[in-house]
Amino acid sequence: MEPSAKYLYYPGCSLKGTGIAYEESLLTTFRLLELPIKELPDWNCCGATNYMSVSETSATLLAARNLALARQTGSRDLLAPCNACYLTLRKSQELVAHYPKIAHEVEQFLEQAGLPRLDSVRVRHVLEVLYTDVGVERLRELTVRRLQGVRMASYYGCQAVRPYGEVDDPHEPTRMDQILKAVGVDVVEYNLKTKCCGGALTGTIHDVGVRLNYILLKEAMRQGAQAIVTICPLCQFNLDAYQAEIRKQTGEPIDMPIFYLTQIVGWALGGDVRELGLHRAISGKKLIEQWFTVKKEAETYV
Amino acid sequence: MERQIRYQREADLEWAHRFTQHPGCERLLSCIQCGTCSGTCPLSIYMDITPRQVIAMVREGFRDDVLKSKTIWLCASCYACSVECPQKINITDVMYRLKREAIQNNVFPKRFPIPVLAQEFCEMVRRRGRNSEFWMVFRMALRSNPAILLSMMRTGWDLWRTGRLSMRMERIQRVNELQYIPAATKEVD
Amino acid sequence: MSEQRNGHVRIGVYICHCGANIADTVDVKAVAEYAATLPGVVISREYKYMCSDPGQELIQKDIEEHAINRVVVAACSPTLHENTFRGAAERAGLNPFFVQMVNIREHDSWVHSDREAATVKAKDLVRAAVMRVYFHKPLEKRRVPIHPEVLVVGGGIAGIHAALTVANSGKRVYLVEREPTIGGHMAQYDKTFPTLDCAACILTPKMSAVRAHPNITLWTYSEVVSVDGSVGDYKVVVKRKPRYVHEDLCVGCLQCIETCVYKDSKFDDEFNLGLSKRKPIYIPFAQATPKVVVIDPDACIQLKTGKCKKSCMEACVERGAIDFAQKETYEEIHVGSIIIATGFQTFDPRRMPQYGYGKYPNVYNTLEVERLVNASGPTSGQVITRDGRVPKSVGIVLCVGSRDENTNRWCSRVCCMTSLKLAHLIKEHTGAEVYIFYIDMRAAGKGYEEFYQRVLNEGVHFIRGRVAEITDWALDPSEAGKLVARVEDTNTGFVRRIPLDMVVLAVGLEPQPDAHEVQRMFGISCSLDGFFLEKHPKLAPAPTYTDGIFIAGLCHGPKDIPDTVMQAGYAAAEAIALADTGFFELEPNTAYVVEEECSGCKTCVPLCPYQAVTFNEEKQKAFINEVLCKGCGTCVAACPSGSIKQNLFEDEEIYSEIEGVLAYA
Amino acid sequence: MSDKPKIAFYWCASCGGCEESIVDLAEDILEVAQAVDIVFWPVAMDFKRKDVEAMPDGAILATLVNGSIRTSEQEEMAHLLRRKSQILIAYGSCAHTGGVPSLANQFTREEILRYVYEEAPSVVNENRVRPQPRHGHNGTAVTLPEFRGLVRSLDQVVEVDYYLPGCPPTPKLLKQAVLTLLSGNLPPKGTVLAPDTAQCDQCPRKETKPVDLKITEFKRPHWTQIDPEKCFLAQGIICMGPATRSGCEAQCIRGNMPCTGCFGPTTRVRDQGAKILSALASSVNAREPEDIEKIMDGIVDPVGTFYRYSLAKSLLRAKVTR
Amino acid sequence: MEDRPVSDKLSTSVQWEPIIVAFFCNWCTYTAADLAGVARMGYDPNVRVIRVMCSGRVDPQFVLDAFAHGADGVLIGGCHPGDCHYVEGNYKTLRRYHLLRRLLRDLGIEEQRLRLEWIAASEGEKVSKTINEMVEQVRALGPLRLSRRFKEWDAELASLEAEAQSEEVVAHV
Repeated sequence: MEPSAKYLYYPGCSLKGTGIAYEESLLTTFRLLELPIKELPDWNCCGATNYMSVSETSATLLAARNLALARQTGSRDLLAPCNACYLTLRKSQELVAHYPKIAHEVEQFLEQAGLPRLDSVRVRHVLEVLYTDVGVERLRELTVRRLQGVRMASYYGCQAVRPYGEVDDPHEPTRMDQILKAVGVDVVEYNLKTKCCGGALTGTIHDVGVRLNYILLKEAMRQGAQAIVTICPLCQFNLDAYQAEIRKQTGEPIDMPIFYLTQIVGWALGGDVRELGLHRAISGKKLIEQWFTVKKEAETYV
Repeated sequence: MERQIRYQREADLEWAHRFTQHPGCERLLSCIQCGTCSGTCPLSIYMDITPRQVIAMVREGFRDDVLKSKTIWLCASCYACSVECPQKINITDVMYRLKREAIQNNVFPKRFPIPVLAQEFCEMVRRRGRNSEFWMVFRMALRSNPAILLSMMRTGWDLWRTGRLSMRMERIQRVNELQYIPAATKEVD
Repeated sequence: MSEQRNGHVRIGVYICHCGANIADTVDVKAVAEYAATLPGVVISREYKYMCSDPGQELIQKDIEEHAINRVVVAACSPTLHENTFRGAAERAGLNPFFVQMVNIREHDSWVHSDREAATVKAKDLVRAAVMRVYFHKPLEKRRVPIHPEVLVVGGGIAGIHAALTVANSGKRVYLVEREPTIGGHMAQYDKTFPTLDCAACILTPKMSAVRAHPNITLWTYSEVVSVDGSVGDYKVVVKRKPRYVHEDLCVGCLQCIETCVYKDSKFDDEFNLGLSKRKPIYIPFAQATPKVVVIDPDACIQLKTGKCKKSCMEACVERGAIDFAQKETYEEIHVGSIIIATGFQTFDPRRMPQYGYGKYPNVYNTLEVERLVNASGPTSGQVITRDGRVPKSVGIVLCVGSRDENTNRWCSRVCCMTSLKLAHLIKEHTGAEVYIFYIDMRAAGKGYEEFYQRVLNEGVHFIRGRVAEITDWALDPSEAGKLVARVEDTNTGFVRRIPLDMVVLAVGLEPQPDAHEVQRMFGISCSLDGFFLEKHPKLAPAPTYTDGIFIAGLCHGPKDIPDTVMQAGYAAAEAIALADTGFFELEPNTAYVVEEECSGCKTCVPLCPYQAVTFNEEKQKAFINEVLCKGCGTCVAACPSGSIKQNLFEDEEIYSEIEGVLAYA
Repeated sequence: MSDKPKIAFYWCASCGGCEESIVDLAEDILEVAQAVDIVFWPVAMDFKRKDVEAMPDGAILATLVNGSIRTSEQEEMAHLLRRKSQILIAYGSCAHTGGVPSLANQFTREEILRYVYEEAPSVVNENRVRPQPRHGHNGTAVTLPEFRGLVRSLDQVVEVDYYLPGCPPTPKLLKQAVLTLLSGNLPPKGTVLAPDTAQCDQCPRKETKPVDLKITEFKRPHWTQIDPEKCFLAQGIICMGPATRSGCEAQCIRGNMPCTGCFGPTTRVRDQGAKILSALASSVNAREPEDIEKIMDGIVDPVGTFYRYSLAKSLLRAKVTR
Repeated sequence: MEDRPVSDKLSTSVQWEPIIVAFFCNWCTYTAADLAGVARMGYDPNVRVIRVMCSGRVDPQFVLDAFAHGADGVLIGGCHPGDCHYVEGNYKTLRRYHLLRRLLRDLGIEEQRLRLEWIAASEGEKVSKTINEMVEQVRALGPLRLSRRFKEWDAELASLEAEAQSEEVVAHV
C-alpha cells in the first residue's frame, strides 16, 4: 500500500454526478492548500436516507464497508463532503458503538467480506476541516483575491449540523460565515441556514420540494443576498436546478448563483474558474460571469 | 361515513411496547406531547397527521393508522425535530422505523413514489455498490408515475449541458463483498 | 468468631416486614430463622413494623426479660430509624450504641425484584451486623452548646421572613445580603398572583420591619466569605463591600444623585434589567432598604480615574456621608445555626437561539415585562415595544428553559401562574390579543385554578403547543413587520404561524450561578438540578444533612411566594428550636489515639481538616481533641501502626462486617 | 545429658543471616550455652533428624526456627519440631512474616523453575532438565523434597508460640527472649517479642519529621544525596518506619539507610504494606488524578517496597495468577 | 460457618455470581443508595454495602481484607471532590486509591475489580448505574474468590501433614 494521504476522500454518488463541481472545487482547494488527499479506493454508496428507510441493518453494513476500507488505507480522516454521506457514516458509527446487536452484525459482515474490523476512523466534513484543521486565520492569509462587495448567504442544509456531527452549532452555526468573511465575501444574515431543502423530495413529491426551495431562495433575497453558498451537493442541486420553474410559478425574479463553499474558497486562493467547476452552474450564470470572468476589476489582488 | 372512533381492541399495545425497544426509539415514552417536532418540521405543513400525533399513536398502539399515514414518507430526515425535542426523542429514527415497517407490511400508499424510490435505490446499490442518479430517478418514475418524466426533461437538459448528468451505470470492483449484506427488504424487527 | 472473646454477648435480632415493603421481596421468616443460628444470637424475631410502639416494646421486653445485650434490627435505612431503636434500647437500660441497624429496605427489598437473591443479601447483611455488634462498646453521646445567634444569608422574601421570625423570638439575627438593598426578586414584581395585590405593597412593610428590628443586624452589600465550625458554633466571616457611602451618615435625601457630574443617566439600571438607566451614584429603587445610596466603582469617574470634581461630595458636605476612600471590611461572627436563602436566577433565553431573544428587540423575558407593567417601572406602567408601539398581539411562550432535556429538566412551577398574571395585566393595559403557548397549564394552588378560569374568560388565547421558533420572516403579507411564532396547536392539530408584536418568554428558574461555591462553603449538598438539597424531601424540607444549616426559598428549588414564606418560617422555627434547646447531641463516633501504642510518626497530624489532631511535643505522641473531631476516620485509616481508633467504626467492627458479608464467598 | 533446659535451632528457607545473629551474641552466647543444652543445631553441631525423632514429644523446651517454608522437607521439619518442643519460636523475618523469600510469591512455581533451570543467564541446560521429586536410577530411587507453589511463614504451617522479628533479630532481643524463657514468666502465646510501637518511636531522626509532611516526590535512596540527620520521609525517601515494629535499635537509619520494614507490622495491623501505603498516599501533596499519578510514578516497585519482608503474611499472600 | 444452602444462587458453582463489597460514605453515596431505594431504581443484587462516615475511613487493609475473604470486586463511594462532608477526606481516598490500584495490578488483580466512584447524595441513578456496570465488568472477568484459593493452599498443607505423620509411623516401626 502506498503511503497514506492525510485525508481520504469519500465522494459519494452525487460528487460523481450532479455535484461534480463540488468534487472539482474540493480537489482544487485542497491542492491549493497543499493538503494531501486521496480518493477511497472502491468505495460504495453510503446508503443515504433511502437505505435507512428500508433496512437499518443493511444500511449500517453498507456504511461499515466504507469505514473498513478506510481503515485498510491507514489514513485516519475520512472526508465526506456530502451532508448525507457525512451523516450516514457518522450515524453508523454511533449505532455500532451503542448497540451491541448491530455491532455484532457489522463484525460478522466484515468477516465474511474479508474486510478488517472497524477502528477509529474519523469521519470529517469539508467545512470542519477548513475551519478546524486549516483555520480561518490561515485562510485569510492565503487569500489572493477577494470578491469585493458581493453579498452571500451561507446555507448548511440539515444533516451536517444535526445530532451526529461536530461540524457546527446546530442552532446558530457561524463557521461558514467566518470562513466566507475571511476570504473576502460580504455575508448577510440568514435565518434559514439549517432549514431543510427537502432533499430527495424534489424528485418524489415535486411541488412540496420546490416550495421549500422557493422559501429558502426568497428569504435569502430578502436579506439582500446575491448568492447562496452551500456545503451539500443535494442542497446545491435543489436550489440551483429549479429556479426557472420557481420563476414561472411565482413570477418572482429569482436567478441566483448557488455555490459550493469550496468554489468560493478555491477561487479566493487563486483557483481557476473551470477547475473549480464554476461553469457548471444552472442559475445565476450572468452574475457568475460578471464576478469571475468578465469584470476582472472586481478582484483585488492582495 | 367512515367510523372515527377507535376501539381498544384495535390498539396493538404489544407492538407499541416492542417499538420502544428499537434503536433510536428508546425515549419515545418520554414524550410530553408539546408539538415542538411538528412546529419545527419544515414539511409538517403537508402532513396528514403531525409528528407529535405519530408519536401519540405509536405509544397507544394504533399501528395501522400510523403506517398508512403520508407523514412518515414526507419526513426528509433533516433531524431538526430530533435536535429540538425537549425530551431528546430521536424522532427521525422513529420515522425510519415506521417507514421500514410500512414497507415490510406493504401498507404504504400505492403510487406514492418515495417508498418506490427507496426500494429502487437499495436494489441498485446492493447490486452495483453505487447509485447512478439518472438511472435511479428514471426507473423510479417508470414504476410510480411515468408522466413525471416529462416535467423532468427541463432539469435533465440543464444538467446534461453543464456536464452534471452521467448516464454511466456505476459499479464498484469488489461487488461480491456486498452479497453478504442481507437484501434490504428481508429485514424483520 | 470465637465465643470466648466476649462470653457475655447475647444478641437479639429483629427483622422488620415494613408491611409489605420488605416482606414482599425478602423472605423475612427465613432471614429470622437463619439469624437464630448465628453465634451469639439468643433471640431472633420478625415483626410487621419494628418501628411501631409494639415493635419497640418487643425489643425492650427482650432486653429486660432475656438479658439481651446486643440488638440488631434489620429494617429501613439507619438514617431513618437508628435513633428510634437506640431509644428503645436506652429505655430498657441498655447502652444505645449496642444497637446495629441493617438496611434491608432501601438497599435491598426496594431495589431488587428477585426474591431469592434479595433474601440471600438480607442474610448476608444481617450476619455482618451480628458479627459487628459483637464488638460494640458502650458509648456516650456528646453534647455541644448552641450559640443562640442565627445567621440568615440572603435578603429576599425568604430571608426577610426567616430573619423577622427568628428575631421576634428574641434571638439575635445577622441578615447578610449581597446587593445594596434587601427585597430580592419579589421587589421587582408588579402584582402577585392570584390575588393581584401589589408586590411592593406587601413586601416593603416587611423590609422596613427588618431595618427597624432591634434584634436584627442587617448587612447589605455584603457576602459571607468563610464558614468554619459546626452546629452550635459556626464561625462566619462576612465581607462588607465598600459602597463609598457611610450607611450611618446617609439619610437618603438623594441630593448627591441629583448633582452627579453625569447629567444624564447612562448606565444600565440593574433593578429594571437595563430597561432604564441610572447614574454612577444611585439608589436601586425608591423603597430600597436601607435607603442608602451606593456608588458603582465601574462607572464613577472619581473611582475610575481619581479626576472628578466630586459634586456629590459637595452636595453631602454637611453630613459627609460620601467617602471615596472606603475599603472593604470584614466582620467575624459566631452563630449557632444558619438559614440559607440565597434565591435563584432566571434562565438566560439566549441559550435557545430559536426564540430570538437578544436578536429581536421585541422579545422579552417575564422579569422584564414585570418591570414594564409596573407603574413605577421604566415606562411608568405602559406596555410598549422597544420601538414605542402599543402591541396589538402579544405571545407568551411557556417552558423556556424548563421541562427541556437540552436546558433544564425541571418544571419551574411559577411560570404558568406568572404568565396568566401577565396575560391579564397586558390585556388590561393594552387590550391586545394575548396568546399563551403552553404545554401543560399547572395551576395547582389556593385560588389558582379560579384565576386560570378568569383569564380564560378574558379571552386570552390558550395555544397548547411548545413554540418551535420565533422568526421575523414573513410568509404571508399579514406577517410583514411582525414576529412570527411557529407552533403546533396540539388542540386543533394544526401547525400554526401566529404574527405577534411582542413576545414574552416565560423563563425558567435556575440555581444561582455561584450555588456550587455557596454549597461548598456551607458544607451542604446540591440536588442533581443544582438547587440545594434538603435532608428529606417530605419530612425535612428545610434542614440539610449538615446539622444547624437550613435552607429556605428558591435556593432549594422553584416555588411561589406562599411556599417560600412557609419554608422560611419552618426554617426559622427549626433554628429557634435548636437555640432554645441549648445543646445538640453529636454521634460519639470520634477518633482517639491510644497513647502507649502511638509512635509519634505524625502521619495523622496534617490530615485533619479540623486541626483536631495535634502533636504533643512533650510526650512525643499524637493527640486528638474530641471536641474538634467530627469523626470522619481519615486519620484512623492512615495511622500506619494502627494506633488510632474510632468509636462506632473500630477496625474490628469493620473487619467483622467484611467477613460477615463474605462468609459464603 | 544434663537436666538443663533443652534448646534447638533450625533453619528453613533463609539466607543464614539468622544463624549468624545467634553467633553475634558474642560472649553472651557462653552465658546462654551455660544455661541450656543445645540439642539440635544443624548449622553448627552434628545432630541428625533421627536424633530429634527419637526424643519424646515436648522434650525440647524451645526451638527457634528461622526461614520461611517452601519445601515439603521444611514442612516436615516444622511439624517434627513443633511436636518435640514445648515452645516454638519463629525467629527472624522469614519465619515471622515470610521474609524476602516470600517475594517469590509473585511468581508461579513454573515461572520460578523455568527461570532458574532454563532461562537464567548463567544456566546451560540444553535438554531443559529439571529436578524431579522422585528419580529412579539403577534400581534405586532418589527423592527430593517437593517444591511448593507458595512460600509460607512458619505460623502458616504450624502453630507458633512466639515471634522474634527482624532480618535478623538483634542479639539484644535474642538474649532477652532466652532469659524470658528461662525465667518461666512467659508472655501470652502469640506475642512478638519486641516493642509494640512503630519504629518512629525510637528513631534518632524523629524530631526532624515535620508535623505537616506533604510528599511531592518519591525518591529512591540511590538517586539522591541523603541528609544524614533528617527524617527520610521528609526527604521524599520511602521509609517503612511508621508501619514497622520497633526494637531494632534503628540500625539501618543509623547507617543512613531508610527502614525497609523487617520487623513487620505492629499487632494492630493486619497488612503492613497496605498500612504504609495508606500513610504515604495520604501525605501526598496532590489533588488531581494526573498529579497524583505523577508522584506515584516515583514508587517503582510497590510490592517489593511495601512487602519486602511480609508478602507471605499479607492479606493477599501472593500474586493472583491464573 | 456452615456452607451456604444449595438453593442460594450466589454460591452454587453452576451459576457463579460476583460478590462486590462496597464501602459507602454516610453523607453522599450511602444517602444516594437510600435514594435509589426510595425511587426504586433497581440494580443487581450482588453488592454488599458497608457504611463508613467518610470514604477517608476506608483503610486499604479493608479492601485487601475484602478480597482475601472472597470479594470479587470492591467499590468505594464518596462525595465528589470539593463536596466532602469532612472537607477533604475524599482526596485522601483518591490518593490511596491510585497507589492501591498500582499495588493490586502488580499483585495480579485486574483494575476493574477496584473502583472508586464519586456519587453525590442526589445521584441515586448513578448508584444503580455504577453497580450494574461494575457487576457486569466483574462478571466478565470471572471469579476472584481468594478465600477459596486460600482454602486450597491450606488443604495442600493438611494433606502433607497427614502424609508426614503416616511416614513417620512407618519409620518408627
